[in-house]
Amino acid sequence: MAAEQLKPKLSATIIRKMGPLLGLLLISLALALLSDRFLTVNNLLNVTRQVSLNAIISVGMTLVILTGGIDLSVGSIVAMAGSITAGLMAAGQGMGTAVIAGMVVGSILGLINGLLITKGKIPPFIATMGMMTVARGYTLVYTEGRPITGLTEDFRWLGAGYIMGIPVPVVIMALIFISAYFLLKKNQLGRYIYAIGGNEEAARLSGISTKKILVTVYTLSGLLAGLSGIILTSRLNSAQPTAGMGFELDAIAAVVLGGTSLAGGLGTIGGTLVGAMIIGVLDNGLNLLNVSSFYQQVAKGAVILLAVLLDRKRDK
Amino acid sequence: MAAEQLKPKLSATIIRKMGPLLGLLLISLALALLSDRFLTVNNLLNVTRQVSLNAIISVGMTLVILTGGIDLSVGSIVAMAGSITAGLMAAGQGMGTAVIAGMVVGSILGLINGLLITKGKIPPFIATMGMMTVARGYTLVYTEGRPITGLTEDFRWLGAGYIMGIPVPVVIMALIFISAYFLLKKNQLGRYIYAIGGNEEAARLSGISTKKILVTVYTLSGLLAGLSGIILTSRLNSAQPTAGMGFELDAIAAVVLGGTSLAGGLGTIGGTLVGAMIIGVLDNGLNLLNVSSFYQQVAKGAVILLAVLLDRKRDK
Amino acid sequence: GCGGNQSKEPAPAAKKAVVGLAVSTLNNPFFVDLKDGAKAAADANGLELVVMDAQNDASKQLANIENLIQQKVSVIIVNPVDSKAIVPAIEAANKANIPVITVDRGAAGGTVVSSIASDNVAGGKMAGQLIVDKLGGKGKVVELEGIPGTSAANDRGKGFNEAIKAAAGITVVAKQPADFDRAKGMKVMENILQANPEINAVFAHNDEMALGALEAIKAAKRANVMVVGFDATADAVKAVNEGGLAATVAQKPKDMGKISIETAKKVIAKETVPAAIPVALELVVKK
Amino acid sequence: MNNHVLLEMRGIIKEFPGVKALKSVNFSLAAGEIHALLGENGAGKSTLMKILSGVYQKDAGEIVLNGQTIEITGPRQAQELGIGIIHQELNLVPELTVMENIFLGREPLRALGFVDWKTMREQAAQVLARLCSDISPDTVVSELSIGEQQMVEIAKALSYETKILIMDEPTAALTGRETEHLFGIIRQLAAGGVGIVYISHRMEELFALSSKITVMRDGAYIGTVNTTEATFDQLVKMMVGREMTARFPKEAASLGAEVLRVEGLSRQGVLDNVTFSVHAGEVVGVAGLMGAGRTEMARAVFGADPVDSGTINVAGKPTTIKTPADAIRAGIGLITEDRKHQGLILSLSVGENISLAALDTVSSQTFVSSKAEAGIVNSQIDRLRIRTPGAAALVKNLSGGNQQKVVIAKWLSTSPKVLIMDEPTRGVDVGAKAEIYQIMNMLTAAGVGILMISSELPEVLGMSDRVLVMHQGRILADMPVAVATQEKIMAYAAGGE
Ligand SMILES: Nc1ncnc2c1ncn2[C@@H]1O[C@H](COP(=O)(O)OP(=O)(O)OP(=O)(O)O)[C@@H](O)[C@H]1O
Ligand SMILES: Nc1ncnc2c1ncn2[C@@H]1O[C@H](COP(=O)(O)OP(=O)(O)OP(=O)(O)O)[C@@H](O)[C@H]1O
Ligand SMILES: O[C@@H]1[C@H](O)[C@H](O)CO[C@H]1O
Ligand SMILES: [Mg+2]
Ligand SMILES: [Mg+2]
Repeated sequence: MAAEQLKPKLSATIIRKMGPLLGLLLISLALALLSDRFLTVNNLLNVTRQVSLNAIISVGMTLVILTGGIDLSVGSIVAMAGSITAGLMAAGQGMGTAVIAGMVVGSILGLINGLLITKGKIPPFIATMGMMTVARGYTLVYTEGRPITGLTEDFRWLGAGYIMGIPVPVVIMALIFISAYFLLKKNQLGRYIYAIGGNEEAARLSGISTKKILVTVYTLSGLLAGLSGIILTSRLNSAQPTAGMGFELDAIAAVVLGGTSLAGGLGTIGGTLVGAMIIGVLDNGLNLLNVSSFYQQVAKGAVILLAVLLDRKRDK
Repeated sequence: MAAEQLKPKLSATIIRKMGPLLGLLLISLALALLSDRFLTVNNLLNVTRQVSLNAIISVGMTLVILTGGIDLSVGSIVAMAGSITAGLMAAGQGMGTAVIAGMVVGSILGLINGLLITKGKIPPFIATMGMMTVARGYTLVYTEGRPITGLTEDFRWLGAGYIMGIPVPVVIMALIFISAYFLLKKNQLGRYIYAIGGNEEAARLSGISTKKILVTVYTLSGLLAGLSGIILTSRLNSAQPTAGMGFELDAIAAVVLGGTSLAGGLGTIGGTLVGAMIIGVLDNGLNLLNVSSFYQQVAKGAVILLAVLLDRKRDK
Repeated sequence: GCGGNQSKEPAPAAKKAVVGLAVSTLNNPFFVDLKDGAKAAADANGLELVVMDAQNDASKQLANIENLIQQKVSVIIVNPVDSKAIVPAIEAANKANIPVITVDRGAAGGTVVSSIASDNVAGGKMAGQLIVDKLGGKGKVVELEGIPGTSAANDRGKGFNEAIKAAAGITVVAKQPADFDRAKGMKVMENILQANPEINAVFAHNDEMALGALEAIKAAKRANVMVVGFDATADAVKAVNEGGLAATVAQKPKDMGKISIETAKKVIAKETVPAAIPVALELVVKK
Repeated sequence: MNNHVLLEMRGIIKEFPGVKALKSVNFSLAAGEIHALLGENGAGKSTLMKILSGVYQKDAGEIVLNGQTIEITGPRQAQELGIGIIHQELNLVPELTVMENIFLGREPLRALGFVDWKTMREQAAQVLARLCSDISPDTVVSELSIGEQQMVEIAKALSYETKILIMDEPTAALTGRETEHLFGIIRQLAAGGVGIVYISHRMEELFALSSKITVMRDGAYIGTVNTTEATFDQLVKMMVGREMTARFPKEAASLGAEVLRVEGLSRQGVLDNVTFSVHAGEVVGVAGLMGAGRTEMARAVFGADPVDSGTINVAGKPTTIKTPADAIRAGIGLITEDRKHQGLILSLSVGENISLAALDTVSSQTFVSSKAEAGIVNSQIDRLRIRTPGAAALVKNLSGGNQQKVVIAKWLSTSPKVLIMDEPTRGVDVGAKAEIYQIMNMLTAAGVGILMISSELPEVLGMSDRVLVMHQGRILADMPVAVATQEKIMAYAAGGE
């Protein structure tokens, strides 16, 4: 009887996990039929490179959401890390120092988020919303509202270079996803992240230092947002004070489209990749089809709602 | 013994409820010392009128957050309701019809949010995020991206008129707060809102039709956002397709600054008024003090964080 | 009762006169230049300048101006988020007897003592005409639009399309918004390049998007695509001189800021000022 | 014998805002001893043990472990000192598997923090086998019944070496068979020198298992007795401070007309053709093993879960019940087995919880009349003798037994014709239990029909007029209490005849 019961459950789980992927395939199929440009190697590489920025942020967002939290500050961290990296290079520092500084800045902002949440007991939504405003304001102060240019030549490689025919940002994204996969699937820290999202009190009573883990997770989210900001700066060959506005919504959408529960405790990193691809493919496709700008927003919102709706319905 | 135990708890509750008010008074005191313009009858009326738009939205947001949900679509509903009201007047309809239509539009969008959440089982964050995008897109389609003017003369009264020396938006805001106070304190619906936010399953098992109540709450939130959009349209004497962007964050901040828990079940409408005033006074004060706009963002974010931080610390 | 007291205070003769500047946004180098021009001129002319940033939100701008009125500034210079939505704010200033000057974008009503502006429709037309001429009246062009619904996007688009329509051989193959943003400009252009194997020219509603598009074109290694921007920011002028951008329409925001302060000074001194001060638009091409 | 003193707690004081939970409590535990902790709801038993296991910090007092004075600062440190605890409330992560829960915080690891799944699975299977449980280590916990989840909690505590094992009402969600297994293991551990603290409101368990009993009342230490020398009445007197009359004060009420008739109720895989009836003034007890489907049946009748087929008659009228609101309108009430998650709104006050299901009766137009509401709330608080500082006190600050009474009060406010009680005395002290039984008498005397699901056979036999026994979603037996015995019920519950 046990085996009998196990089977339908297993296959239900598989379908649940395959849902987002199915959605991605359906959308891609539709786009391939509507535009002969969509299904070219070139365009697929193009989409993946575009997606990589959001996807990298979404990895951090996945960790945060798995703990039952949220990070609204990622967009502002993108801007601040990018600006500081660019500022250092413009001031004559080498690429290495500048890139590391940018990642450190991202990590520190994430760390502050984590401390506000754990030590300050501020709900994540509010803590990171405050950080969003403060970091954006500080970036504007730092850049005086102007883009920063004058970056070193080698720095361009990060956003525009290739490694064996694959765009560098895509390679970076792949490495991050693989690490996150192992972290969540195989590692103790991964267990604790799921445990905190599932039942923080139980995790605490099991002797897990939940605060330390939450701080680590928000720091990682900040670090990855910072990295994404650095790559964006390289892609644009300049740092923009307004970079990253609204990125938090795209990242959250990617995570949720990927099947992760906003309540925490449930979800996979693979789903997030699929979720990010859905958003990227949608943006790309609507551009390729030259859909009027106003209708683009309607379409994007509607498709996201529809995808989540079907996913939830099937679950019932 | 019973009476003995009641006392310390009661006074603790009072301090808890007074916390935000204390914060408001402290900020006001500081501003009064720094600027002689702040504490004038004129300026206080001015601040209150500025606050009224966000405050009206925040009433709906309070109801939503009390149930444990969130409404990110209010800013887009502001724009869509305002545009349709203006569009009807520009097409020759009278103010009455146009205003009612705008409120109906807001309510319908809220209703759809409620149905997506209850029937579609989409988490509120995602459902209202999708609505945010769709409604914004539709508003751009409807207005063709241009502001709508040519409103009737009497319509201006709504945003610019006075009733016995008090600005009309302030009077409307006051009426809404009083109604909401009675709703939450004295009405069955109010009790059910708190119950759902506290424990939705237990509420359902107590015979409460949780879905109906959630739909009502999101509809009310849409209605109030629509009303706020209509008043904004009157204030600007034109409907802006980009109106209301980011309003959701100010409304959420007002609710949380007012002491309402994002987890639901705990909070008061009076707190929300205080929260909205804190934000308004801060905006106004930083303007009066001529703080540079970049630093304003830093300061605003920092003050909000600090206020919530102190509030939570004191709670411990 | 304190409001009455203050108005009875003796006029501070020694105190500098205060001028309010309500800018639509400072997230954009164009307006930062405008503000800097105004600041320098205010310092030079012995005026105190109070700057307010509406962050592209018409309702925030109304609140900003209400707060300037509360401060009883001598003149309000406003760079409207939207020409129509600004009218009630200007009327409120009129009621408070504070003179209003508009800069960069106009106002659709209220009493304005002077408006200092470049004509965005004309600027769009200039850019369109340049593209028509350079392409010899034949070719495929792309239009990158600003934030949907803003007057700058609407007007520049209008002027550009008027110029393009006059040339029968030119077709607009793609017209997509990139929100005045460099990153979006790049992303949207990448996608458009995928969809269109042949593109001869791009007009972007501002330089930020133009520079983003330029990066996309370079990365795609597509030759012979001319890109025209708008604003003549420092980055853009540099790109024009290095041969990246074909041209940009210069709005001279620093001059706008300076002229608006000088006009304000005249207004304070009760001198008469012209109702409209056009700021010359200039096509910046490689020297 | 190795019965040296392991632990001494002296003069422990703990205060919560507004409540003195512990007023200088002493407790000592020897190796190999099974030491029961007894006291009314809210006496401070859990608080004392939470201090020992590092969940709370004491305000004053001394803890001596193996002759050394120590400070316990957190759950991790308590674990390292060899102190294990099974908490009263389930503390599992629903989304994780059984084995992940068992080893949470102590995962067997390989290099770089990578989890050794194989070892984890093997060790989890071993502990579960020791408990004679057939739960698979790979099952996700949210798919288990409460009883099964309780087994996982026990497995978790057994999975590592402890010198002191605290069990705070470990059997509250278990039935006879699992309890027997557990007792075997506890005796085995004690024989191996582990000191065991055992908390339970089931008095017969204490007599069967413990060697010493320490009694607490109102946060104070009352005394310690050897179990063999103690009597039931003596313990109760120490606990409640007064004599108690009967354990099961069942008063036979005169049976009236049928108030509830359920016919052919089925739901794929859960309920199979369930048919029974309850008369006015009757208590129908429902027995069965863990997972027999009793809770599912109650929820189905109440409209909380959908059914595939079946009809329900209330007071002789066919009634369609699709939602709990339908059930309440028809005159049915349901006291759920899980009061924390399904019964109470912890963020609301005692009064607001009591009136929640009956607001219609105290409102005009949807406006709640505070006076009418206070009327029913206060009368319920008096009638059920709920120990609370007042109607405005937050329900989360009451003791378990009093919380249970609040749930009962909520349903009494709706004046039901039929009251379904799912494990109504789970986690409730003897005194409060007797009070709940009195309430049941009061209800039946007033003509209410009661369907009482219970895993405590003495309670089923002591309070029912008729007994149903369920097995795998079916009712296997329906007999008058006069012919029912423990053995007979157990036989049916196991699926036999
Ligand atoms: N976190 C807390 N905050 C406030 N009061 C508390 C808290 N925990 C326990 N109490 C109070 O302390 C007292 C002792 O509670 P405790 O849980 O220790 O009782 P118990 O003996 O375990 O009761 P039960 O048999 O019902 O489990 C009660 O009055 C309870 O309301
Ligand atoms: N959330 C759930 N998910 C999956 N299966 C469940 C769930 N809850 C209960 N079950 C299963 O449904 C069946 C009936 O469980 P139910 O809780 O009704 O039993 P019960 O007789 O009331 O036992 P208990 O004494 O544990 O209350 C069992 O096989 C149980 O494992
Ligand atoms: O004129 C300005 C600039 O071109 C800016 O880039 C966008 O907004 C317009 O109003
Ligand atoms: Mg206890
Ligand atoms: Mg049960």
